[in-house]
Amino acid sequence: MSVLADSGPRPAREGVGGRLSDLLWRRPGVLLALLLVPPLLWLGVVYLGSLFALLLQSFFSIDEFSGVIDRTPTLKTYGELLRPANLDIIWRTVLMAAAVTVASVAVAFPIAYYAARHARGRWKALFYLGVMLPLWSSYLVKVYAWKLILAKEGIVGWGFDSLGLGRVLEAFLAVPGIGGNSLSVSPTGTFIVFVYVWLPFMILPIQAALERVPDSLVEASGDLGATPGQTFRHVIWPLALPGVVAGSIFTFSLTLGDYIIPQIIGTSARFIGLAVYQYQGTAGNVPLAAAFAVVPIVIMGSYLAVAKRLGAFDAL
Amino acid sequence: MTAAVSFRGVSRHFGTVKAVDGVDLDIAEGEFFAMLGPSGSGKTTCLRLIAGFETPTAGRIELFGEDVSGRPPYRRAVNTVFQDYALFPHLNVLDNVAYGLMIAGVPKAERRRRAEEALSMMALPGYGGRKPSELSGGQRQRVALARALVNRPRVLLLDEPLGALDLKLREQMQDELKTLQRKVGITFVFVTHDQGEALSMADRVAVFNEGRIQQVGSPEEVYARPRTRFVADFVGGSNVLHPGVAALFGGRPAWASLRPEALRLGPPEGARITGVVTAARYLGAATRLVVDLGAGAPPDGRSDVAVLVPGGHPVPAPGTRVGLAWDAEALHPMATE
Amino acid sequence: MTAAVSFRGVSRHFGTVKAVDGVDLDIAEGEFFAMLGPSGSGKTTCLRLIAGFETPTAGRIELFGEDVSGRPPYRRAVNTVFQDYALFPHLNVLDNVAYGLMIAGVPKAERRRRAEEALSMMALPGYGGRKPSELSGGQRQRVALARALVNRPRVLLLDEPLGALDLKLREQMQDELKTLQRKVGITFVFVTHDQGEALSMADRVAVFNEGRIQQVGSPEEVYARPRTRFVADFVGGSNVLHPGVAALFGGRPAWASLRPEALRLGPPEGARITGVVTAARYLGAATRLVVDLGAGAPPDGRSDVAVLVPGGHPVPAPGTRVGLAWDAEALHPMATE
Amino acid sequence: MRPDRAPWWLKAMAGGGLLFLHLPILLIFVYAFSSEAKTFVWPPPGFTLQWFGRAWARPDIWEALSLSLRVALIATLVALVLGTLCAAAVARTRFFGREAVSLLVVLPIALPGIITGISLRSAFSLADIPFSFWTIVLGHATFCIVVVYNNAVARFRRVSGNLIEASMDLGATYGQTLRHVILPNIATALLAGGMLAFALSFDEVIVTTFTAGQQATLPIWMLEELVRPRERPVTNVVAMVVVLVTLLPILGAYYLTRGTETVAGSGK
Amino acid sequence: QMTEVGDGEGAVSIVAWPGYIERGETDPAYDWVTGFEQATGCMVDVKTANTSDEMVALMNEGGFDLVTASGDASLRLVAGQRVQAIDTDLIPSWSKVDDRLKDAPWHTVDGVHYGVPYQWGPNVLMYRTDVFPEAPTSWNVVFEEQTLSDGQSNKGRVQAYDGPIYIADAAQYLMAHKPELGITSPYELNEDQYKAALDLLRAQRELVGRYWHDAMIQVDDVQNEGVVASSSWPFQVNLLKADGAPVASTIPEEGATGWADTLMMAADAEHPNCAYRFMEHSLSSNLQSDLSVWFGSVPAVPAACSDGSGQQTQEGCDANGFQDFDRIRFWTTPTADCSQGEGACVPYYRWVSDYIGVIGGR
Ligand SMILES: Nc1ncnc2c1ncn2[C@@H]1O[C@H](COP(=O)(O)OP(=O)(O)OP(=O)(O)O)[C@@H](O)[C@H]1O
Ligand SMILES: Nc1ncnc2c1ncn2[C@@H]1O[C@H](COP(=O)(O)OP(=O)(O)OP(=O)(O)O)[C@@H](O)[C@H]1O
Ligand SMILES: NCCCCNCCCN
Ligand SMILES: [Mg+2]
Ligand SMILES: [Mg+2]
Repeated sequence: MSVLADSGPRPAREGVGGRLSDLLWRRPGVLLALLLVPPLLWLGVVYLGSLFALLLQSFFSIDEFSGVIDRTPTLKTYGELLRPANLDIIWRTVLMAAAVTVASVAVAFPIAYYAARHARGRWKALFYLGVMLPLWSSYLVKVYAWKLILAKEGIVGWGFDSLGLGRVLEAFLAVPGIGGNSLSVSPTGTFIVFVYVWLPFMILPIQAALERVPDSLVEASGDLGATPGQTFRHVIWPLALPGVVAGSIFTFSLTLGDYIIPQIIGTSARFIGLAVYQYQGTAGNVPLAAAFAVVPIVIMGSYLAVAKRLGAFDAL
Repeated sequence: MTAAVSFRGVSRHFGTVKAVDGVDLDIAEGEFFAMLGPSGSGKTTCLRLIAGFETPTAGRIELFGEDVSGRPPYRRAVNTVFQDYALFPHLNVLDNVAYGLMIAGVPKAERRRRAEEALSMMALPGYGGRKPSELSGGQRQRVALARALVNRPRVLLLDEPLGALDLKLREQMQDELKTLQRKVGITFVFVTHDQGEALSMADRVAVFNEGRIQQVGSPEEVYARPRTRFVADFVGGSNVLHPGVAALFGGRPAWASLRPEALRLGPPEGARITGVVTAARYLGAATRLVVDLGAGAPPDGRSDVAVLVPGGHPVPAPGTRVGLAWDAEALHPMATE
Repeated sequence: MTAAVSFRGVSRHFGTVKAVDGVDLDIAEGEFFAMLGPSGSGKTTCLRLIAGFETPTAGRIELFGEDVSGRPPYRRAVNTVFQDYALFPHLNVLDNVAYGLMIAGVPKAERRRRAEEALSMMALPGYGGRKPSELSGGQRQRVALARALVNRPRVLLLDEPLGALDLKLREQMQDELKTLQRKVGITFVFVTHDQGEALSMADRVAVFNEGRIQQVGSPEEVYARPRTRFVADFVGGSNVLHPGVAALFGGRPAWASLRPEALRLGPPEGARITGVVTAARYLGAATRLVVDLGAGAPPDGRSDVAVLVPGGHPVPAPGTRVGLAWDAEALHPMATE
Repeated sequence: MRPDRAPWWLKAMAGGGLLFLHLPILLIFVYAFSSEAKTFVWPPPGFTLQWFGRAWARPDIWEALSLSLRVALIATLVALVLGTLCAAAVARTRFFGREAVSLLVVLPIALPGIITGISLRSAFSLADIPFSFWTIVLGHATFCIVVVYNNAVARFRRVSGNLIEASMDLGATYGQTLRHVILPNIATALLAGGMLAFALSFDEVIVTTFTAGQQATLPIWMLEELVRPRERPVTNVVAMVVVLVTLLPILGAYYLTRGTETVAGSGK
Repeated sequence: QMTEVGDGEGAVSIVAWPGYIERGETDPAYDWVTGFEQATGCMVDVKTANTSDEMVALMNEGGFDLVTASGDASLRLVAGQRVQAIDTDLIPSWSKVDDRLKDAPWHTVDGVHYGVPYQWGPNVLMYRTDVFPEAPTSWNVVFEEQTLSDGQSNKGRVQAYDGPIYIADAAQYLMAHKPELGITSPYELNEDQYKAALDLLRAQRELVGRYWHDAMIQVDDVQNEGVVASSSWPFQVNLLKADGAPVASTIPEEGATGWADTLMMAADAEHPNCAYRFMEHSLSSNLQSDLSVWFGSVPAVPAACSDGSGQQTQEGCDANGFQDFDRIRFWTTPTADCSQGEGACVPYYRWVSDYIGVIGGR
């Protein structure tokens, strides 16, 4: 066989490339360093450094009259954070984030379930893009659309009125705590928009988790005598849980930090994001804003730790 | 006695694909029944029809004499061991095994006891606390078995349960399964595409091809007296002789099978048939030679036969001309197709 | 003649895991050499040490007499066929095969010619334009071979190249590989955990266990004269007899191996050893019986032996008492361990 | 066999959910053609195309658009480089702290954007860095790294280590392997990741608010207009165009990675 | 401090209330920037701020040359050394400034001027004329629940300003309705007075659907959210009227809080020459006149009402409150030391967090 007849020696690979390559082969650590140093400089130094700088600022205080920041370390700002009005904000935000998360799961699950376990071929693609497109389309546009929908003179009102159900809406809006003059100035309105805007973040991880559940597990459950309902409770839900947790990282985190939605739709009551934004931007009280910012960091930090243990991390 | 499983003209078509096509079949109670066939021949679909994961497009399936049309899987006294075991990854071994009992509402203490009993029977005592991911393939297989058997099904379905195991473990599990079936005495329906597995384990074997059953019979029948070329070819090992070659060997001019171990080597002088050794494959216990019969063979048939030389006998080197001897009754003529 | 590959006290430890542990080995030029062993025994690591993907933590590796320490893979006259073939998915078959030539700076026209020649040799002419994803497993395997061989390596390393293929294709590729190696005449180092494959293909076999070599020898040596119980067990089939049992069979009181096909059944009357058949496994060409020797066996050894009954001979039913006969020289005493 | 077995109520909930996701966006499209400029009267009293012309003639829109495009482009390039390097390190090697690195990459999106924004802002102010085009880019690149990283890591896992070893086995140095094997194999994943990063940057408002000085990206412009409208239907027109423009890279990324085990865009 | 105004630096950046710096984009008839830019080559860059706090924050952050600070921000800026003293001699039109404003305490500290007066005006009560056929005479329409002429309650249909300074509006209301509290200035409240004001605001929270933070959003809310009455600026009233909305404004009998704004120059202004030029421009051009029409405010230069430099007329000035200077309680920053004694009053920082609490329902 002519091609294989003689075994020639390899051509020597000289030059800078060859020598660099030899070095990397002999010292894999150098290769790793080359790969890691730039991103670590960026994320580890710039980003983490900034987070640290923020943390530092929360130990500064502000001169209440002139608004000038006093850079001597103090816990005064944290004392301020614990004032009832601010605790209200934290509590209100966490409650909203939790409610939004629960509602997102409820709305997302059927969509994710159908897309993962029933849709095939074209329908699957349709569902996938059907979730992706709203996920990626402009956040502001979506919020804005809801302003139009929820306004007193907007579509929801129009819809209820033209169906002759105006009274129902009014009765709902009269409920204290969740109602208001119109949906757009009620906590319910804020809640609906949050759910809407973060919904795709919940659908996709649940769908991914459900897709990893082999059909055979569902069949095995039926084979062992479980009705479809029992199969859902004992097999599908537990296996979808990591996806749910991954999704809730987003819904929770995004709700904790958002300041645009409560500003445009809601009762003017502050949420953490809005408080951070206003203390920092409007009031120039950077130390208090920083202290407020520590709240979501702590909440999300613990959340991530739990999520990691539940194996939800790969689903991010 | 009513059959445990009986198919009457059962078909399952998927669009134009005839996965199962007019199958008639009776599996007796207590039988170890194997379904053997190449990939895509409809074995799994048959099993899924019995379990209730599929509904026939035509025909009728009975379990113990009762028509089970329209009965969902969770209302059939049948359990399945899945090819990938389908163990619930979020439950530990004990909860996996107890799953069916939990669903059936058996009280916690009792189902624990029974699940542990099933695990001991499978030689897995003390493994209850592990997660399936912490088990080896063979252990998983045994958990899947325990999970199915603890429900005391009347029929156990097994879809290539040994396919994922490596050779050693596979042989060991074959023995265990066989022993187990004797012990529990219920009907096992076993799907495989490995003819060795089917032959060594089953009481009866059904050979599938393209959604139809080609032959049903004992392993010896299927191996030694294949009804069709397909069966002879697939069950394997055998030389399938072209009618012309069969005639050379003294048979009727029809397709025939002749087992390699039935051929004996001798000196070429005076032999009825001679040939040249073209390849040798050392198998340890024996060596399998390929002997080319040369000019004597008809143009459209294979002109070589395999000969098995038992270990300890001398093995001629490739290129050697040898003579062949055999007993007339070893030649088995079969239905043409 | 200098060895193609030679290991002198080579170890590769990963933390506390001794993947390869003090291995000495010489592989001659032109040899078809198999590395056989259970999962995790260090076969792949050995291969990767030869190729240069790993560096030894101790010892010295030579290729054709030259120390290759510190020489990266791209400076070794060695090529590898990976278990999953590792074909470049973005290149078509021709460019895959020509890759090494392109890297070596061979002009376009020539590398095209040589790649096509290599493809023809692998019975894949005209497949050059396809993407690897458009090929079957066997075809991919041949492309991977062509891609390695076109570089005229002096040693070809193959890591379980047939592991991913199904049984039929696997046997066919075994024959092809064997033929190919004869044709090109270069050294093949072949990793497998399938003892049948090692026995039927290799000139010499090294049996690995826990990072060490247990025995190196021809397939016949390894099969018929295992040096250790591990080898006897792993290479398989053989009865490994406890020293007490070996004595019963007339040997020295040392661990011994006795091949099942060397045992012959007879009537229990007058037999030197009798036993009861406890299990039978129909293999088609033969039936493998398990015979329990009963009381005669020592308490700490297995008291049963396997006996292979060739096809055509009568097979006693389980429960039957049988006598055993054998030739004295079939009993092979071995190193204790 | 499954699709026909979904119960009607599941189909209804899934379909209803999809509609719920899309109707509000379509609504904006309708309003872009509304002849009523001041209020949100529904249904719109008339239809007109005039707002497209008005939008076209507004220089502030063009400025914002151009800034957004430039920021997204540079941020994407930075994210491509850093995300790929990080993915290569995490996917191809095992090292102490590997987990920490993957956590670090995820952090900028797992923490609320306002945290990223405000901490960068305070870092800028501590370091006396004036706001500029580059401060916006810096903020965007930080949270864009993760989408590139996610795509690249998934692909690196698929491009088995074997391919790299095979290349070196066939005589290629690291450099040659990078050029002939690694880059061609991760190219589509990088392209997809880059498109997603682009879309993410193009849409970002919260981080931008904190890292931009006086310059307005398109989302900032929109926020301003939503709150303080000059010609509301012009905002609707821009909103519609922005949605359509962002969708292109998303569709692109989807088609580039379709059929692989991790389809791009599933994590924003 | 500068001694003469040199060549412009080509740019000037200004923090301003919305509607204060117009270049004809919203309405081509209102443009007092383009001409300035052409004449001086100083390109004007505007950052709007919705509250005084926001203004202070922006100035603290730096990067701006000028700010249109209200009285509740100006002294904070001076105290924080964010703005610099100006030399009125370098501003030829200084002489034209309203005498009532020339030495006003919100920009004059120890006789030193920190800026030139810009505009002033009242925080009016805006109402929908279809719901109030007669102008309301009291702020009680936004403070106390009542049935309006259309038979429905005012609940959910009124707004209040989303800035802590609004506490002064409540205090002013109490001045008239709870004289026993003894409030003398709505910006100087002792603990009891302060608490009464907060209680009033808490009751108001029940009536207010959403607080108004941004002038434009308030315009929107009147058009789309059914708001019928609110404290407001003449600016919104004018915009709504221009759109044909049935609204009008009034100063109820309790009086009105108001603002008097000063154009102040940042301590570290990058473009001081352009800044001086703009200060001069603000007093000498059509700005005072047109702005007072546009925003509904009163010029700092009385002549602008009648000299034809812009579109304002004396009647217009009078309608905007030219004669009401003494009735308006201008925004000033509440401090602890007040006319009731040192440390007797509740300082501003408590106004800030308590008002957030009130809005949050506490
Ligand atoms: N749900 C389905 N939809 C469409 N075709 C199907 C479906 N299930 C099975 N088939 C087709 O029916 C035929 C028989 O499939 P089946 O799984 O029963 O074969 P099998 O004998 O079990 O093969 P294997 O050994 O590969 O498991 C195949 O051609 C398969 O493609
Ligand atoms: N990079 C590595 N890091 C740590 N341990 C390793 C590494 N590579 C191999 N090992 C360990 O070394 C031992 C030998 O591995 P090796 O892959 O050589 O076995 P093998 O004989 O090829 O097995 P198999 O048949 O499963 O492929 C195993 O225990 C394995 O876990
Ligand atoms: N996938 C992580 C979430 C990224 C947040 N982007 C949302 C945009 C809102 N400004
Ligand atoms: Mg199957
Ligand atoms: Mg290996």
